[in-house]
Amino acid sequence: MARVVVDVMPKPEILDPQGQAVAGALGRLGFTGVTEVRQGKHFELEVDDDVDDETLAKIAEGFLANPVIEEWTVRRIDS
Amino acid sequence: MARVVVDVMPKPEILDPQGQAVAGALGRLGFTGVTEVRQGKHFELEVDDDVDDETLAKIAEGFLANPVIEEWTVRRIDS
Amino acid sequence: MSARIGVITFPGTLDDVDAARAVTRSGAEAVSLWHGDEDLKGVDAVIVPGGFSYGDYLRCGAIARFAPVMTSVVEAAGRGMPVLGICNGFQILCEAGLLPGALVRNDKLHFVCRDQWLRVENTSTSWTTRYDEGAEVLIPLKSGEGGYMADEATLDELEGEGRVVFRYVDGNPNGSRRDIAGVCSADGRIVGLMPHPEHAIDALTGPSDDGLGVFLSALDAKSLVTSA
Amino acid sequence: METPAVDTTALAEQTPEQAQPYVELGLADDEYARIREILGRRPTDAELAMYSVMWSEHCSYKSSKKHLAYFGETTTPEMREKMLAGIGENAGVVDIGDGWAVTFKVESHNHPSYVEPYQGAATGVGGIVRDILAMGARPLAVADPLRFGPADAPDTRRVLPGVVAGIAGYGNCLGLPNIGGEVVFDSSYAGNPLVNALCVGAMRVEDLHLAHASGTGNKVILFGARTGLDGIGGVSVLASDSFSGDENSGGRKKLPSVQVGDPFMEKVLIECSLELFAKKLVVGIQDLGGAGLACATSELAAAGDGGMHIDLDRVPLRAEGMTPAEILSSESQERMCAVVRPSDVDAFMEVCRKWDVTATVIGEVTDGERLVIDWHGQTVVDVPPRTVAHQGPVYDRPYARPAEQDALQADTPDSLPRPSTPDELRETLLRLISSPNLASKEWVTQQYDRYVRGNTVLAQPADSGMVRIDESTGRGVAVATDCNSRYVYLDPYAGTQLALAEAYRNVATSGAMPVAVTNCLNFGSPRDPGVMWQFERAVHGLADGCAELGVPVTGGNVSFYNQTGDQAILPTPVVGVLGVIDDVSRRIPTGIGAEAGESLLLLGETHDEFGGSAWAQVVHGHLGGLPPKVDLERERLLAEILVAGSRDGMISAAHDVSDGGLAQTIVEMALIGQCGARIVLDPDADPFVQLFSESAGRVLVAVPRTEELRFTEMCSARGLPWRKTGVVDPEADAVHIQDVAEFGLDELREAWEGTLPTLFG
Ligand SMILES: Nc1ncnc2c1ncn2[C@@H]1O[C@H](COP(=O)(O)OP(=O)(O)O)[C@@H](O)[C@H]1O
Ligand SMILES: [Mg+2]
Repeated sequence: MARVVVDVMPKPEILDPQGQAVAGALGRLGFTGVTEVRQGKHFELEVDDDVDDETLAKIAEGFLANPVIEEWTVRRIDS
Repeated sequence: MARVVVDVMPKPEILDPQGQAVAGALGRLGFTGVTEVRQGKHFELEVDDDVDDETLAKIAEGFLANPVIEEWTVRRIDS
Repeated sequence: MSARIGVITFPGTLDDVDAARAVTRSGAEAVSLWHGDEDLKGVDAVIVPGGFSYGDYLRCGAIARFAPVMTSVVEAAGRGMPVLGICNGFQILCEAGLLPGALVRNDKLHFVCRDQWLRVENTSTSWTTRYDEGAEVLIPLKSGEGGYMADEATLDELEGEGRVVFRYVDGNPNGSRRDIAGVCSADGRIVGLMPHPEHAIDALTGPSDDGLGVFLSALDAKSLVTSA
Repeated sequence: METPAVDTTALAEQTPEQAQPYVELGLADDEYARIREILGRRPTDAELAMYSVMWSEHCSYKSSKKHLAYFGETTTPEMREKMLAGIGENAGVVDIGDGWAVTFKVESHNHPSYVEPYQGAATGVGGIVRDILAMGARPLAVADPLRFGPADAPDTRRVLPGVVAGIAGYGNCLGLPNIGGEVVFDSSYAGNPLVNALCVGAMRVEDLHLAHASGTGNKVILFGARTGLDGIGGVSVLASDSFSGDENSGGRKKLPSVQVGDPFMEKVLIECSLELFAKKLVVGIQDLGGAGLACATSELAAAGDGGMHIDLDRVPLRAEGMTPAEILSSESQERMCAVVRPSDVDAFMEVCRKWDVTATVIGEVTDGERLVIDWHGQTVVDVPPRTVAHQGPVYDRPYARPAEQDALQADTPDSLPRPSTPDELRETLLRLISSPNLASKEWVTQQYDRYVRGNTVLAQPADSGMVRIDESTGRGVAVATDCNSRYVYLDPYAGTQLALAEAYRNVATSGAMPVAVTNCLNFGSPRDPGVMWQFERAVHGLADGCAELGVPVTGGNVSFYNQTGDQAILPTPVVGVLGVIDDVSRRIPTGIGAEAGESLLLLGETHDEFGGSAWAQVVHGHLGGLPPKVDLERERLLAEILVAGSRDGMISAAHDVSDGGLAQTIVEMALIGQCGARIVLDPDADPFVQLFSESAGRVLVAVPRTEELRFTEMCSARGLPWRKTGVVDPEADAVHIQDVAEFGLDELREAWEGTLPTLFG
């Protein structure tokens, strides 16, 4: 069993209204010093040990992320 | 300038319909071996160097996460 | 024989009854198609209706695009069958790669339900021939992730080829690039739009009957092919 | 961590003296004693969990039952004629003719929505929709009466957007049009918002399903979501060791009593259930809401003619190590429980597979009289089901008119300074229409899908929401909910009748004939005799009012303990009225300007009545005196005239006069219709009173010129006072009030529509 983390973020050139809303709200709440916020998704997968990196890449690119608007990273976490 | 990553996840005992839907779909797509998926949020913040850990903890707990149903982690990434 | 138009139901589809009603009202026969069947029952055109297929979990349309029925839709579309995606259906067609771009969260972050003015920019697609060039129509918009996004090159290409089919007028409700409300495939046979023409077929239950033209147009489109 | 030893009935017999945490579970000493008496032994943990949750105020109505009985006493056989199911069922059902039956009900989800606004409100919608589904009906539409603290309070900015997003997120995804509701701000709701949700559904009369578990040998099937540790809250003390010893020995820590909804699962569950009904595969059905399986099994068994045996090991779980008590009291959402003939089980499972819904046979109906629940081969529950479901304690709580009530009523608004010059009147009007309670609620309602399913004929902004039920005939229903809690506070009896009158009038104003009433009675603590008095008066006011109008109360809901510290909310008995219209195409809209020439006629009489008014609140922060007079005979006549006017095509628009008075009514009719008007007030009466008084029993109607004589003759002949109050003026982009002021539509729009977006973004 392994734990795999996939983070999916809006591409830099894509507008991120959620991140902007968070940044704006932080300013209004008096938290200064946060200059930018971007918001994406975080997936934690429990996978059998025989699931290889190529399969994980396919899952991330072909399903968890939409390459038109998003970029992603895949990390294995030992457990 | 530092980059800070905050990951927010539904608490283990809280229903995660999104994660369940993703897990179900992976099975139908023929990806075997993924036994569980949980889905949360991933925030990337650009913060000034003088923003201390305590402030970051407050931002995460009080704003990015909803402590009633979510748990979170805060990581600084050097850059 | 009247045209037979398929209306797909996924788990979580909501506006299938409405789309079928609009098809019937336009004089065609509505044929219901189930997400789990590859069989398109010999229809002349297909509508992928609105709703929250699979709860819109992960991304709108991301899970539905893998349904067995979509394999057949993609294949039939390749042979020229007219396909219309409304709202969630538009999102599914984008996810499936039948239309360019993607739909993202509304810029104000709220779900928006309102009567929206649109301009019909292209009246030669399979779904818009009954409209006058430049016609302005009033049609409900109801979506939380209706912001149309594509990179600049794609947007320029769509504009250049006249593939922006509907454009928001009187205010952009969701942050869509270039006020785009709907686009089509290069051959004009596949159209996707966020607003709901099927909710504007009767002034009793909608703001106008301006949406009927979409369904009437399909009668003229007479399929190049009929699904097997 | 070792699995905690399970408390069985056998163990309970042997260890009668074992201390039990019944106080932590909310049971009083005498209630616990009664449980022991019923069982002839101490209860097991699982039984204790079941009794405590089923005997809670929320499930047992222990403080209200005595008073609610008055609804039954005042319902005449004539009123009962059209009722197919009434108080005591999941939701009341009314025969609306042509073979159609309609069911509707409101429920509260107040406390959860304060703790976690999004999920609290979302699961509130989910719960009421399952109630309607459990009657065998297809849910058709929802509405959401809401109350919040002051609009500009920081906490309101947390709660309101979350609640609205939750209702939108869940309701939109379910595909149910939202056709109405309320948004009211008052400081008394600051720490205790009210989130009430209404659902209306329809079915063919012969398809009515009641929650009965009859037929020995029939199977009990649980279907829908898996059962997890959701909403267990208090019951987790049974698994924690804080009660029986060592903190570190592995018991469960107290869980957040928050449930997360899965609207997609609910949508699928609805379609799956409707297919099961259509195929006649269901003998009895019950939704799982508050108290989960404890409630569903005991209620199903209690309503049937036998007993029930459940094998708890078969319940599909989402969390590990759940105890029987936890499984029974889990409030995991999106679950239903059906009783099915053995020969139909395969077909039942087939339908569930089609919809990808998990379904499991968890037990069967037995010929005994007991509800027996086993776990790992041992019996953990063995009870007479009626004692759990229906024989909870009944309290006769003391009630007394508060001493301050006299002073409150004596503090009339008569001496408050009133505007008199045209400038002052002009300023007052703009100030009122932009105040949060009177301002446009579009910021909220545009987050709700009102179009889905294509049968919505009227939705916000409208006096009532209306949906078509039968496309071939055009038959439809209208629903309105109302409550001015300021009036109720000043006089709970009259105030509740005013709520009834307003909802009734709102339904009639859209052209439908009112036929049935539901309610959601939101009050403070029943331990406070003053609150109990408000409650008792409200119930009597509503019941007497319904008897006078001839419309039955078919169901409702009570929510007590709505208070912040010692401060109770304003008493808020939300009244929902259902109306029937035989052809929705003759609905009456709110906006003017649809016809070429229209006269504006004010029906009813205006008196100098400002107790509890919006003007007193907004301008003077005043609450005192008496509410407007209520005249139900007049309301009934008004409704008959409106319905007749709609039937004969004599009315092109109508809007009732309530909060904010005539001025508010005119402004809304003009803005919604995007059309100007010229208003002529009575020169012999005070313009302030005419514009802002909140006298009940009034509606402003727009009548085509060609119908004016016929319509006014009908009113005069039937004794309904009317006064020509102006004309619609499509040429003018303004509302002109003669001798007072002129208001541009743009100016009015900015004042009316700007407030909520400014406050909530
Ligand atoms: N205020 C009320 N007026 C009339 N009937 C009520 C009222 N409150 C509750 N009831 C009735 O009592 C019964 C039990 O209510 P409730 O516990 O809310 O139902 P459920 O078990 O479906 O949640 C229902 O039939 C309901 O209609
Ligand atoms: Mg119920």
